[in-house]
Amino acid sequence: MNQALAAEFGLDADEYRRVLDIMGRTPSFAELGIFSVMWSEHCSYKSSRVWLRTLPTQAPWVIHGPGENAGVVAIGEGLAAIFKMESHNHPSFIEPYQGAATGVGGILRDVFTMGARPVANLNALRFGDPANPATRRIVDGVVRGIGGYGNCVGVPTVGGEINFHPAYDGNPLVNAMTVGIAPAGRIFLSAAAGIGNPVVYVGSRTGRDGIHGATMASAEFGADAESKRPTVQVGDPFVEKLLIEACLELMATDAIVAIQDMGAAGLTSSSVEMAGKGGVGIELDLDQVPQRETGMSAYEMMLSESQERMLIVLRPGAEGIARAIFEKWELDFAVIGHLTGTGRIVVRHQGRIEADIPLAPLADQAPLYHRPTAPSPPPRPIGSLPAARLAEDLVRLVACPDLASRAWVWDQYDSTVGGQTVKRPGAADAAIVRVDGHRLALALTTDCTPRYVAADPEAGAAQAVAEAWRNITATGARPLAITDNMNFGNPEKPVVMGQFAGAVAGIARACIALDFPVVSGNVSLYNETAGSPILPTPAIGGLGVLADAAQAVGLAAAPGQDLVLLGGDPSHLGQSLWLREIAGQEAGPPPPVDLAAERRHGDFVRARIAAGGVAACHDVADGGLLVAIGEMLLAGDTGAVLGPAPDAAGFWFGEDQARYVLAVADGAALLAAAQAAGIPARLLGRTGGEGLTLPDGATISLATLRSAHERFFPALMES
Amino acid sequence: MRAGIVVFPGINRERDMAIALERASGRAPRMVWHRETDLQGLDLIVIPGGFSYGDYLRCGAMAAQSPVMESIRAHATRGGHVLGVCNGFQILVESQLLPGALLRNASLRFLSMDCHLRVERADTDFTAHYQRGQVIRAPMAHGDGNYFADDATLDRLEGEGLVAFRYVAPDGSVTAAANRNGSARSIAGILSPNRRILGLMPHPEDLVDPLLGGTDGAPLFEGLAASLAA
Amino acid sequence: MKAVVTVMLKPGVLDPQGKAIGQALAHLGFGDVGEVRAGKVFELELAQTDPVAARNAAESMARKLLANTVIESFKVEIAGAATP
Amino acid sequence: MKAVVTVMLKPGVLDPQGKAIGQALAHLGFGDVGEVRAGKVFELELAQTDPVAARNAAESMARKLLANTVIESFKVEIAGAATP
Ligand SMILES: Nc1ncnc2c1ncn2[C@@H]1O[C@H](COP(=O)(O)OP(=O)(O)O)[C@@H](O)[C@H]1O
Ligand SMILES: [Mg+2]
Repeated sequence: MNQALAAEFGLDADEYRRVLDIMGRTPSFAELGIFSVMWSEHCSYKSSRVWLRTLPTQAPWVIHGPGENAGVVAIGEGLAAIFKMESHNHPSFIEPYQGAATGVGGILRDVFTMGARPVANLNALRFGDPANPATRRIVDGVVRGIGGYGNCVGVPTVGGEINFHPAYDGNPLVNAMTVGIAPAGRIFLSAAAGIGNPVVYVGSRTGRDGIHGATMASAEFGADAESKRPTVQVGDPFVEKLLIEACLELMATDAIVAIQDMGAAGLTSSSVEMAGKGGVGIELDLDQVPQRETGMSAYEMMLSESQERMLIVLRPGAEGIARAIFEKWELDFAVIGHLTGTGRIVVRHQGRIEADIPLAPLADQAPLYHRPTAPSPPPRPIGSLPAARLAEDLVRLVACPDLASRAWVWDQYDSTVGGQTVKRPGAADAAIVRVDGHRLALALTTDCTPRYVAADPEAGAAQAVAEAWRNITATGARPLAITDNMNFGNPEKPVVMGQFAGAVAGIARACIALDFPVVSGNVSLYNETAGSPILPTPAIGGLGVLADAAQAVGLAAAPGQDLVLLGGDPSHLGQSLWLREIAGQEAGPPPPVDLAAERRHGDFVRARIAAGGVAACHDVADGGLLVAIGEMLLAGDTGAVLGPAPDAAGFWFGEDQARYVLAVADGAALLAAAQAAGIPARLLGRTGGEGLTLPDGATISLATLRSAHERFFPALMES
Repeated sequence: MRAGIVVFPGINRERDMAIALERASGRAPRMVWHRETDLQGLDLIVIPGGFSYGDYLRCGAMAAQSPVMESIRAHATRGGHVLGVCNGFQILVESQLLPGALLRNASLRFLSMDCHLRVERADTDFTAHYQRGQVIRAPMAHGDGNYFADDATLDRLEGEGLVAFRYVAPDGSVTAAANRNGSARSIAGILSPNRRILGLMPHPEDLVDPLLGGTDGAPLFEGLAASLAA
Repeated sequence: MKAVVTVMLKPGVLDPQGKAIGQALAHLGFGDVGEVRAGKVFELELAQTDPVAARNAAESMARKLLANTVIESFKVEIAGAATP
Repeated sequence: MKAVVTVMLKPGVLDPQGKAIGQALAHLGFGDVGEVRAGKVFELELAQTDPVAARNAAESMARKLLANTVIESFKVEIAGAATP
């Protein structure tokens, strides 16, 4: 046991010295393994913690903010929504199907471990250049994996987002989000309590899966990525489904004191965190752990990342009730230890004490880095631009990878199971899922525009929050809270750390202004291949609530409606897709985010929807105003005639924020109301007919627009 | 109508089905755990959708061997009504209560979208509240819905009028494009010779509420409730 | 003893997976590959020590569960025993 | 020539399918069945007439497409040729 070995475990010299101080002796192999995973970036947040602390996490409706397995907010009628987003980037690069599948499985467990029945899954995906042959294989595996797991467990996948960019070539991002519902008064936490209480293991057996997955997720890929492959975990969604039902059945009794899933770093992190949070000690007898393989060492069992397992502290005497439930569901069940008053974790295996570590210093003396930051270089200035050709540019834009129809993807996800999906993928700016047996509904979305964040981390991250808030608002729902999934490169590089710090500041600013706190999240660093980082990608998962699902508004316009632009004429082309796809430039500053205007415009839209006069609503985002109109028409299968308007590219394709397009029966009335509220508004035109007639008189048939829009994914994937 | 919904491990559309049945009949169905064998008093047994046993091996194969299937077989022999939807249909063909097999979708991909179905006959307890030839919409969500049977079986099904639903275009025409999973003769649902057992792939139970996009599935349950009214 | 049960679709049953794999192989430059059939294989650890008993057990498992004889045929091999 | 490629999960990789099948067999009264592993088999019609060339082709197909070598291993048999 020495420094060299510690280094192989991912502990640097300083960290290893700290281990020696805490232990007062040379640690055993298993002990070193425990330190290494608990102090890995993935588990300890050593590079990000100082920044995450600055996020706003409070609101009257927040029941549990960050620090639990998932965030919990009150949604009314005595209910709580529990949600979180988590990354599975590195595993998805190594084995796209299993990486994505186990990502979904992991986030589901974070949510049902708190007592919630999972009711919706979403995801946020980033892939490399579509022209790169590897991209197709990764897209295929990730989409199949998400569907394969989510469809089988019976949780509808209702939304998500996908971008393509060469910066993700060697490092795709797979962020999965789960939302669950529980009675607000019956939330289960992970802090262990009650000295002597039994510690119980349930779920699948332990194998040698994913050993050192947590440390792998904390290191960038070099050319040796291949050799890291044996750690691949395989998901078993069937067992997960049984685990959900069995845990919820047990949660209906009073048997549970504390419960936590075994996620990254498996038995180690779950036992250390549960005991640590409860201020107690824990003693584990590994001989009792259900095992799939023979001859596993204590080290292997403590670090295994076998999926579909949970750790539960039971009330004394509750073993019988619990065992009966898990046996009914044909899941493994074993009492593997008990709580102690020693404040230490003691691990026994085959008559030997393999680990004996004081828990307080393991947590308190975990490394915490204030890594140096450097500002991002300013974006390239915008060069000379071609004139906009509205019809041609629109057809090209709706066909581009970042705007093309995602139907090929969501057609592989069961979005209706559960019988509560009011707005399926593609039907509204946020998915709408009704709460079983109530009128109440949730509005759910994931958002981030990484090219904005790369150009200006603070503004770009604020934009991501604003867009999530706007997407929820556009359905008529009230935004409540977010979960954030911070995907960045190597934090030891000052520019990357600067991106991270800037993004946190931007999120914080937007959350405060919009009353939209962060209640959970996840950090994924070292997303680099061969030294080149991904675009900074702080993915935001937003949750809102609608008192009556029947009030939800989608984005599909119907014939005979007035189209009204709210929020002011767009003009900002910096970092727009038009600039990239039509002018061939990734340049300029991202659109400024005026959060006061955002809030004013959004509150107005929400009030109009509540008043009942809005038939459809869509925010102006990627691609700008004309793309937003095109999407509303395609979704509603109607054409439109647009009236006189400026012909500048900035007006039709600028990506200014805080703007919405509404389809209403009476445009004049809406204009008057907007004027009264001091909100800029403009009548754009009227829906109807077979095509989109532009102010210059050109008409694009709906069929042309649709075939352009729907071509990309099938062409990429089915060739 | 006293309905029971059979729950195998991995079934996941049992609540959707319960909602649809209760909406139509005003009576909450009984949930039947797969180890139960006493189905006394039930008029209708429903095997809902999902992934029984993870759909490992073959969809429905392991559930078809479950103890409750013997009781379901006895119920069917007594002339009782059985409805199998999606995984339920797969279980019915695996247990040979209905002929044929459900193979992997021709595209080899999971298909989750609305499809259009043509009601091939309206003189059954399942379809009594539809018109013959009516085109209805229903969500589908399956990876293995590609109906297969040998030609003799298919000819018999057609000849005896046991095809209940077919995948069609919105105008009611049978087209290859509308038959997304590649089913033989565009078959989406079939009946037993006594027309008391129906198996179908799409999910009428997920379209019984205007809020969720339509009510095209409701007449199936309302028809059953009317036919089986106690 | 170890038994290996191989399950293939019967001739005449559509094999979309085999077909798709054939096409994918052609795309990958294996232009000369003809028909491809995809099937399943199960390795079973059996308690039986007698090859005949083991074969009987495996065949009965195949008939009851591992194969759907409406569409599939199966073949049983017992490790170490000659194929009959 | 005909090649048969058998693809199995590598030892130690979780086999959810095999596990569920094993449990189902036990419920069916085949109580004495031990571990079950599930795999895939592909029958390929090859243009090659030389067994060595055929084997090389099949192995290359297995590596490129038929097996996911991250979690699976494969075995190639050429009809009529002795297993090496
Ligand atoms: N970017 C973030 N913003 C807010 N909270 C975060 C963020 N990253 C992690 N957290 C919180 O830190 C805690 C630990 O997260 P994580 O390590 O992902 O949990 P798990 O043990 O389930 O993998 C959670 O409560 C999570 O919500
Ligand atoms: Mg957790």
